[in-house]
Amino acid sequence: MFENLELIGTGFAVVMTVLASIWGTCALVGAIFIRATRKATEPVAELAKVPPKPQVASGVPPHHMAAIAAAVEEFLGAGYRVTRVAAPSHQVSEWPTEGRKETFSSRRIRTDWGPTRPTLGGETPNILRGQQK
Amino acid sequence: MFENLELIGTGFAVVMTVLASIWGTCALVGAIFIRATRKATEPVAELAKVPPKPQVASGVPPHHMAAIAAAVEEFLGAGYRVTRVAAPSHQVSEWPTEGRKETFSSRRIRTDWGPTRPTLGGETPNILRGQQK
Amino acid sequence: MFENLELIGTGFAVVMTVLASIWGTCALVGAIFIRATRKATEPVAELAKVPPKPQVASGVPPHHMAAIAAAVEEFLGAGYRVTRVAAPSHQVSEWPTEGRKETFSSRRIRTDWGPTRPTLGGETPNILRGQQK
Amino acid sequence: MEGTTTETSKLEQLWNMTAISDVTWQMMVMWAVIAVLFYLAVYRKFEPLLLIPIAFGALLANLPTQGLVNLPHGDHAGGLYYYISLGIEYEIFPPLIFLGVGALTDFGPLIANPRTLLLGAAAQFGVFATFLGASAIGFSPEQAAAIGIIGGADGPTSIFLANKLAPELLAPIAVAAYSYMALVPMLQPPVMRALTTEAERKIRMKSLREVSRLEKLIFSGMVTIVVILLVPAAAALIGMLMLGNFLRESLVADRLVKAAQNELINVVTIFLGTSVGITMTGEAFLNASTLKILSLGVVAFGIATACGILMAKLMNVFSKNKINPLIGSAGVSAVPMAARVSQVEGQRADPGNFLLMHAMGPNVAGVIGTAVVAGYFIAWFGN
Amino acid sequence: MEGTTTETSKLEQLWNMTAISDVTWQMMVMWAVIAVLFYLAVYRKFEPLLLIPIAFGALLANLPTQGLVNLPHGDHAGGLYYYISLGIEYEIFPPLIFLGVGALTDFGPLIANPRTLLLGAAAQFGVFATFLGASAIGFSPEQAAAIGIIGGADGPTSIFLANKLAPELLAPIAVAAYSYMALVPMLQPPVMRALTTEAERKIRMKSLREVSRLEKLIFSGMVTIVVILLVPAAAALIGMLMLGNFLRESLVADRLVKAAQNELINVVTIFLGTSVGITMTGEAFLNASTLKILSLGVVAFGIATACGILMAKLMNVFSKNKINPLIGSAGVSAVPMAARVSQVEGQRADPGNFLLMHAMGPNVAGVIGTAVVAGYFIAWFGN
Amino acid sequence: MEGTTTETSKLEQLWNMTAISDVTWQMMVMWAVIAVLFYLAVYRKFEPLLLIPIAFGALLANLPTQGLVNLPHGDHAGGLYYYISLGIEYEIFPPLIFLGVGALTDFGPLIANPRTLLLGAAAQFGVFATFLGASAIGFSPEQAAAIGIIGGADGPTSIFLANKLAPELLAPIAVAAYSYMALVPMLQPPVMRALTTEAERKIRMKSLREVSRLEKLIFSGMVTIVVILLVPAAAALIGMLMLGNFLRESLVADRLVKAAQNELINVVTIFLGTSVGITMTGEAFLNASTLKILSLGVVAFGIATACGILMAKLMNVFSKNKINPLIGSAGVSAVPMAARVSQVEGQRADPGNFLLMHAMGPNVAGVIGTAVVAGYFIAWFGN
Ligand code: NA
Ligand code: NA
Ligand code: NA
Repeated sequence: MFENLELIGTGFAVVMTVLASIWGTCALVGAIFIRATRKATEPVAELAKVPPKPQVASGVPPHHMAAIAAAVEEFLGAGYRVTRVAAPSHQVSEWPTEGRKETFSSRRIRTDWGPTRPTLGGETPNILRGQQK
Repeated sequence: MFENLELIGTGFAVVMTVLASIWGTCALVGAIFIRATRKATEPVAELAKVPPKPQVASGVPPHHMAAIAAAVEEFLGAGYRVTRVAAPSHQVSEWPTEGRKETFSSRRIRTDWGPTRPTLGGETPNILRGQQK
Repeated sequence: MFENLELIGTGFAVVMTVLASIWGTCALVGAIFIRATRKATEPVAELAKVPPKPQVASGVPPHHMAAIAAAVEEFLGAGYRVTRVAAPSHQVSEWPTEGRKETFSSRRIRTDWGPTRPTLGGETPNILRGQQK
Repeated sequence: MEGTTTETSKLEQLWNMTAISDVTWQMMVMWAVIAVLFYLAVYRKFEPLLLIPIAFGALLANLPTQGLVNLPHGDHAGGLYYYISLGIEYEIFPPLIFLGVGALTDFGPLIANPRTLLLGAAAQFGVFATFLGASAIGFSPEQAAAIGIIGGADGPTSIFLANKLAPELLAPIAVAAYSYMALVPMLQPPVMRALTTEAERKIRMKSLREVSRLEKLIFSGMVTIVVILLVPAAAALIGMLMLGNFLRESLVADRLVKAAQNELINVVTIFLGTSVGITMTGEAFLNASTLKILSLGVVAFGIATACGILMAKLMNVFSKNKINPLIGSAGVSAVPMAARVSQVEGQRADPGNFLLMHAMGPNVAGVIGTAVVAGYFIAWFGN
Repeated sequence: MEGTTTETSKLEQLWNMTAISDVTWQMMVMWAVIAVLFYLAVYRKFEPLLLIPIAFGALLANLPTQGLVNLPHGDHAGGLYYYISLGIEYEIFPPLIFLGVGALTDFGPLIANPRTLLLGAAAQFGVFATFLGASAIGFSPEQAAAIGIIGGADGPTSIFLANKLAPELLAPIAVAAYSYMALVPMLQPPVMRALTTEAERKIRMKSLREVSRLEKLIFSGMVTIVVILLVPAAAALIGMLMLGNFLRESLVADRLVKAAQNELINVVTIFLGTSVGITMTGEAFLNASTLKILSLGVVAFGIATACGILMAKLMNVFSKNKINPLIGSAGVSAVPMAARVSQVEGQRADPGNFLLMHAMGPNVAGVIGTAVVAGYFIAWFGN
Repeated sequence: MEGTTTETSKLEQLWNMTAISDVTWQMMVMWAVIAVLFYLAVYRKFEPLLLIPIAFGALLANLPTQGLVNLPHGDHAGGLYYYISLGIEYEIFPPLIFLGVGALTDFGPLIANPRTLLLGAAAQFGVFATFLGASAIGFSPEQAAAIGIIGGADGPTSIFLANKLAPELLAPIAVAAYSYMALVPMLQPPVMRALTTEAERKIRMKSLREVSRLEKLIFSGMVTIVVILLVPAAAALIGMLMLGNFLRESLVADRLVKAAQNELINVVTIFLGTSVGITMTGEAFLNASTLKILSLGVVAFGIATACGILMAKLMNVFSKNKINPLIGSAGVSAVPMAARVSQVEGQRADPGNFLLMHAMGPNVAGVIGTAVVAGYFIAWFGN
């Protein structure tokens, strides 16, 4: 029983120590980042008195959102609401195979519908190129 | 040879026995279900004399289907037919990681297009939040 | 050192030999294919004097492309360009499981939106068929 | 290798490095066989997902490779396929394929019309008849059993049983099983037409009732229990099949169902196919046994088809709700090809007749039936 | 097996082939238990992704199977689950699950408000209290530790530790861990309401600052270093968790993140679940220990919840920025269910209060905390 | 551990539990190295899919972990990476990566203009020159071979060969290979400009003919046969590469192609990268050898680039259809980066010149060439 209490005492101390250490380090790192952010934004704050030029909003502009929502309502009726308009999160990496895929995926075709990518010249390509045996 | 005939005789008997057992059990279970379904639908049948209130149809309503088909035809020409309008079959489970995904997928962003989900307040969020540096 | 030079000499010779062998075989096979293609196209060349009947263009017709691009511009503004219109590359194989999937995927449903595939008769099916316990 | 070797010995060594001298006539014959398999798989679409890996594995097996199939010795690692083939030797791949098959299969039509289980059972007679024939022409009982199972038209089950009872015949049995499964649309119709009358082919069956989620879940569990109680040696195949199916029908484990249907089954198929192919060396394949196995395979399919149809006709004698005997042939499994053949033949007799869903019942029953037969053989031969 | 056996012995052999005589009453009781688990998983959606495989594995364990779990002997291969279960025995599956969990977890809320790490630490007291209780009622220290970790509400960690310290209790511990994780929305609210005042439940917390990519990457590396330096035995779990998270937050390894989040975690989950279930034989499960473990599990959850809340109240004594004590309960992990419970309880007191993101901090801290405790136990018991 | 231990010894034990005292200066130096690798991978996007796992593995290797890399002993399981690393030790991971690479590669441009195979062959001279240099500065022949292959710019091949010939140098070789592959856009252009005239850089090549499915399939099979006959030790790499490519070009095995391109390659990449990284302990990495290897790696890339270009110029002497020598540099592989460099340099001289598809020929030829060299080394050293 004493053995067990010792195990518990040290154990709980260990957990608190570890997580408190992470807290400490995290707070330290965070402080540095917060200060860096503040420095970066302060000059901006001064400039803010000058009316800022209208920025190109990152993200889907609100009026597009409205347009999309209206179109959806038109189609599916009033009961449906647009809850999310999202861009795919895909980020192409520089990995060789990823590049290969990007470069060559045009070779895998579905022969009865359309080209898998447009050609540089803009004309509709012969999608059966090289596939008709 | 006798040995082989014995193997075949018992073997075929085993297969028939096993599948007949499944048949039997299956028929038994099925009978219970059929009776339960019948009981459940009978009162409904009596009520059916009263004209039922128009139900919200589950599924894509036929006139939407028609609209979608017309739009497709407009775009792609008369040769194309809409053969399937489907909802994704995804069902979110309560599994922790699934929940994590749902909650946090907004963090993985593609910084040059749009927000991965709208904010609660409705304004277009700054999608570069926390990613610039 | 002599040992190493020998290794290098033979090694580079091996590489050149192997890839040159592939070159040779490849050129040989290629020549056969090129000749076969030429034979196949020559009669066509003669017939080409007769004005060919307008073909159904494989791929997305250019005016559809234009329509799609216009629609996208309407929606998202002039800054967006359509860079790719592609058909999925999926090709259904005859493998049993692939067939099973095709045949039975209708059973996996999302019960609150719509049918996963239309019925043969054309009416909106009861998508809860068999799922309401 | 330090300096003392002479120029001559080095050149010899260089020549020995190449393996042209190791090419045998058997290898070259096999290259032709492999070319035929590639043609069938790619241009005739004979089960390409398995025949291409098998044929490519066979190509590797019939080249004088190094470091691809050798056993490990001392500190040296074994070849790549020494390790990958353990998935067959340890009987891991076929049950994993069955996990995916279960996740892809809907047993609804079978549950709605459980009588059709008997059709799936009857088709297994083809397995036993072929077993008899194989024994008669000199195969050992174990080999004959592995050959007979070709008539069950279930690739993973055939590979599973062949590995257990007659690993030396693994390659020809797998090739026969997958080739004939692909040939079902050609092999079955003559038998079907010979054994049925025009009137029988026109029988319309009443439409199937709906089956609820709970009933499907009970079915999964019940089949697991019944089959394992009666034929415990079928546990690995039936257990995995029904695990996949239970996950599927639960409707609450979509992530796992998709993993079983796609990731798992696709990766395992590549490994399974190439592992089978790599056993297909000239010495193992180019002999009378292979020809005999290929012949017996056709016989097996034919008898299985006939027995399914005859059982349907027999059941019609005792039953009010008549069964269209054309769905009996679907009992051989080869899911879903055999069911499609029933549909096509049915519409040939009566264009308004839709037999597909009715044929799916015996079709999936055949999968269970063949797994039962495999378990029975394993138990019988005391493995 | 050549001809000399008599008809009688063959029939006997046939009967012996079936396994009906091998069914024990424990098996039949277990079938009922399994039916309950299936019901909870499918219809009550208690962590179905794990409970369905566990329950199906248990079904296989409680049938007289052949060739499914047997050891290899001589030339004969082992059963399918002899091989798959090696993933648990060799402690491979839980870290792989953690790789996926790391790829799915956003530590942003924790980094923005690192104080909440203490809430995740406090909740681990439930583990130690349960350890004490389990020791008191007769479990060995190793067993008690494995039981206590149920209070950490982390399935993979529980399985990892149980396999190491008390493999004989693996099944009941896993079942208790996943069941109670699913029961968090029922178990926690009474404790939460009992320990907080209306005013405390209405505390609004100031919104979290944004955390940059670099800060998240530093966090991943820093946690790896700190935890492994202080508790090296937690290396496998924390290392994989943070590898997955680093890949995720790097934003340049999308292919790998998706593989960790989907392919890997889904396939491993099927194998992990069934491997756990297959240890759930009647003899191992139907005894007093299981009932005790299930009871201790509830206690563990209750104490962990209480300690998280009390720590939040304690921190409020010393701090200006008050913490809503309702987020303390999220320190038990059970991500993200416990955080949702905090949100729901918070809105019950003040409908305009959004605690979810604040509760995610202690929630993910609890995952780290439980892994630390597991490492501590492993080190203590000298494994 | 029962009661008799004193308080002091317990505290000592507690301290011993932590591993702060086990931190060595080498570890701390390695942390800085790892931070640089992370920076390069995440912010400079140097092959992040492999460098992040490698660097994270190195972090784990340079922390005093327990239960992560230890060998199994007695009943105790080995560490997680003891098992995962078997995939490298048994030479399983690199061929599986090559399976995926084959499924992602289109050999069409090479088949349309097979002369460019010679460019891919010429670039391998960089491997041999570096071998000579490495021998000269004191590496053993086996080590020199493993170092030389860095010049082949194929990560999986480098890891495959290093594991076989010089496992003690695995980590620096892998790091050098992937780092320099990422540096191709910086390393190659100066060499390219120095060795070509303005007129040469402006050469326009005639457009490539179309290549049919059948021709591509024949190419896959033919390369397999030719390479294995001449260099049987390259069987595992070339066999898997061409299996993947055959599946791809068959157009009838889409499921399998996708599995090879995604599921398989992604999961294996995580395991391969971390397994390589975990060999990167301070003792193994912080020594003169590593610096020498990194230097030799640059030399290898430079010579390979130069040889490719010079071979193109040599071929122009004998040929009517002139080759733009800028595509010669693509022979080092580093697919498709080196081909893009050719394209960019070509457009710098003549904005209307499109060299990309022409450069893909030598680019993929370089992959085959390096695998051949690896096989040659393995055969030479009698492994
Ligand atoms: Na069958
Ligand atoms: Na926890
Ligand atoms: Na190369």
